Amino acid sequence: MMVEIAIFFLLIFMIIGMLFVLEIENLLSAVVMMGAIGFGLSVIFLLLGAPDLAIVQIAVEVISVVILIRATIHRDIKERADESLSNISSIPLLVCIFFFFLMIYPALRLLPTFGEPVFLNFYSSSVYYLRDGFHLTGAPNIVSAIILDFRAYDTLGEAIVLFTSVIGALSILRYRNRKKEHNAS
Amino acid sequence: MGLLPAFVAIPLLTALVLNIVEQKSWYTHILALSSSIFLAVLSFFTPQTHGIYYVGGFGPHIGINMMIDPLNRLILIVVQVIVMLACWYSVGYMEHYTSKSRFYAFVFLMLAGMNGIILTADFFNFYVFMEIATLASYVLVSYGGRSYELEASFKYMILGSISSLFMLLGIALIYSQTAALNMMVAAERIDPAHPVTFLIIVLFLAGLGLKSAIFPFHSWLPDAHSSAPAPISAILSGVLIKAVGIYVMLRFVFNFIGSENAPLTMLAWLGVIGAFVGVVLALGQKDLKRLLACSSVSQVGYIFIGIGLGTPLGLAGALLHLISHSASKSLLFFSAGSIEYSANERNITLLGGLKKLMPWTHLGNFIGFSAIGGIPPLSGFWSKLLILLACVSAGQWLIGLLAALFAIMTLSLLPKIEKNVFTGDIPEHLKKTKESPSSMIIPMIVLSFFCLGIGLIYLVPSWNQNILTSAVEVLMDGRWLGAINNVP
Amino acid sequence: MSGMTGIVKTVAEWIKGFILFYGVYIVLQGHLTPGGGFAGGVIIACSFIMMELAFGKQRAEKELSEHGSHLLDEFGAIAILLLGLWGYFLPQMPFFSNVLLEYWPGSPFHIISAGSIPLINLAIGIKVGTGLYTIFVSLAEYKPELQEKEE
Amino acid sequence: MIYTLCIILFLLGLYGVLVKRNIIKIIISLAMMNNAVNLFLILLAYRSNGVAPILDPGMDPSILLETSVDPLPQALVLTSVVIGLGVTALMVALAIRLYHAYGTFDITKIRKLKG
Repeated sequence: MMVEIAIFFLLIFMIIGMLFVLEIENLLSAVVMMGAIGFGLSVIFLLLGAPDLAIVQIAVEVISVVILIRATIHRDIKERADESLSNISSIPLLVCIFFFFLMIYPALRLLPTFGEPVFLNFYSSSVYYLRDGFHLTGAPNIVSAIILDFRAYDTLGEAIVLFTSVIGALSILRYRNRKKEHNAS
Repeated sequence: MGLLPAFVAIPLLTALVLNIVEQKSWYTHILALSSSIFLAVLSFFTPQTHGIYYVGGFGPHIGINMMIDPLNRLILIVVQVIVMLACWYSVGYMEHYTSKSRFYAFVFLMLAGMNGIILTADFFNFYVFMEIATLASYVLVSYGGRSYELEASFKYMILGSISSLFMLLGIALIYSQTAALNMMVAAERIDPAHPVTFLIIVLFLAGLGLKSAIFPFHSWLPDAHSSAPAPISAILSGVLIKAVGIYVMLRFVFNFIGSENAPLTMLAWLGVIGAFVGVVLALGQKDLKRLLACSSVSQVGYIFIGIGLGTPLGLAGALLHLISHSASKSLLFFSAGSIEYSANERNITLLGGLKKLMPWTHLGNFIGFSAIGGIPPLSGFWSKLLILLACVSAGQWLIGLLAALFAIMTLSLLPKIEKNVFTGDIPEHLKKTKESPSSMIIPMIVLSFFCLGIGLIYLVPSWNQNILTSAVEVLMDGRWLGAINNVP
Repeated sequence: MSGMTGIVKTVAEWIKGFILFYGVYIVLQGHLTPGGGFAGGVIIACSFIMMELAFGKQRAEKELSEHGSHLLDEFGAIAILLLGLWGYFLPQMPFFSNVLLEYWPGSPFHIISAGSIPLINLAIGIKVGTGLYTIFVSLAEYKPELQEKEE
Repeated sequence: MIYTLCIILFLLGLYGVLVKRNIIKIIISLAMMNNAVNLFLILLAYRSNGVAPILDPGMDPSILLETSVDPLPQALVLTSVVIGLGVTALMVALAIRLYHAYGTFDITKIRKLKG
């Protein structure tokens, strides 16, 4: 119950932080606030019994904040987020999103109760991993056993996504895109 | 069955190797071409029956599986063949760009992503490979580095990321209901009448609709597909929106939640509106590649009409139109790229008289537009005819009438292009235009033969049985209830 | 950017080794304790990024050049793929099976255990660490004045 | 209740992506959407008074089934976090090029393509 209350307040903090990010003028503050939200998320992960994720989340959040500040904002700190005029067009969207929320709200109430995970009701893969994972792989960290053995194919895909984004960034930022003679012709 | 991982591993290995070879070496082309030809040949040797491959040796309840059946075998072959031709075409076309080996690396990453999507039987695995395919496509759209290309890529990326996140939320909801990620296991456990399932359907249809550019979500497609280099436009329009959007939509609607639980009529009507909006947008365009991209919206609309009917005939028409559109739209983008390559101009009002200067390109363009417009012996005629017949036999005569009307409107693109681009006086700045190199012409000729011959898939009874009917049967079998017990 | 003030440089000089060592520790212990290739890799990347931020590009190039980190990134990706394909080329073994577990299981709760899991972890650690560093360097050191103008 | 707050976070992110004009804010909003989905998965995995799915030396493996939270969503989220980082990095790269091509981060002023 304590965990639930703590998560409730952390989530409220994150939502307020998100509103802050959306409405503040100064971009630097918005990015720093994003880092704070990520930190709150990391604490939630820790409370929910996911220490692996808490480490990854906090490290990833540090990297995203550093990338955003160093690579974009320091180039042009004078530009403020000029958001004054978009209010009129944003109202219909806001209404749409609100109606979407109303539409899905009944479904959200029918989700499994918080604290009673659904995997216990079925013969699911999680039961198998928890019961036999250690014997089959020899790895005491079951999450590691899943991502590196049972679902290692996903991990390959994930590494390739990161690889794509590395060479993607390199090739987007290359200085010559087309050959000279073509431009002249 | 043992072949299936090769369709992911070989493109990935090729991409990784291509990224470290020297930039200007000739073996970049050789490596890319040989690898893509090998994959194309290999795809014909995949088994024709249902089959499942256990990745890591773990069964459906535990690990990730790959699966093959007549439906995804068909899509797999189409993807390999179009990508092979696009690689071939790139040998000549990409001369104007820098960093060719990395270009091929992205093409192969995209191919690996598409193959992973087509072959997987696992929801989360689908998400991961979808991200590979779409991330590579974002980069390729901005490959030329001009400001409008960057802009198109960024807008495509925003919408693509939103749709991916919708689907990830949908996958999370599926997990919350079934505690399973394997599509067959989840299909067995999910309750179609549950309100959460309704939310899943909404999220998936919105996400897949964005990826496949169905009517209300089509706005990104003309920008993105016209900004990419021509072989990439051919891959994006020809196969990517089909592998990521339409194929997954077919699986989700028919095999996962069941066609009786999906808003099929809505899909059909969205298809009708999409067919109309696409062709109207196309008629108003002056940019050749943008015109083709808009016409893709229209043709995707036809595929959705076929899907939305939900009858075997309609699905056969949708699949045939999928193949036919892959061939004809790739051909058209190749010929548009050839014009851009030689004349360095895409605006059709500034072009003219290219018939004499570029006869092969003219031929390819003519066949492509005839095929897409539905002139009888060509591929588009048979697929549209099938869709119209399906409309009539399903009693949806209004949809059929509108589809026929829009088909005639599509046909009017042919004289427009003929008049503006290929006949008339040659403008002064185009006098020195020459025909494109043969590496760009030959893929166009091959695709022209495909456009001529695809109607045979329907006309030859044994091919029809092996290719179309068996694929439609997979869909008409309905939800995957008990499929897991029949796994060999 | 040439770097930051002397205080930052001194502190960065002191703690860079610790951060790097911590990252490597997390990678190697990934199958025993919380952490693993991703977390450790991101921390390794953080240590290099800190050097780059504190000292500027020249000094960071000495630790790990951009080209070198790109090659290591490549190497990590190929290593994961080859570890997956290892089983594929053996008879009776599927794609991505834990081949090493058959031949060399090791003893539980030690670093050498769980077959090929530590190897994949190491490959991912290298891949993620160097990959993120490559992205960061290319983003931070992008010079728009070198960009060729379109026609 | 907690699920609802999580979905509200997702929808706020969606609102930010669709309405905000500054590219940096769009990127942050997309990252927040991803965070919300990740959190949703982990919330699904939680069991009251559950522990992390990690064995200590000397523990009986069978005890995990009684006490541990669901490990599978954690594995999925681990993958999804890194994918989100990759997407963010690629978007930042594009944003830098766009900024130097158009001289602004305002998406409404980045408009060479018609329609």
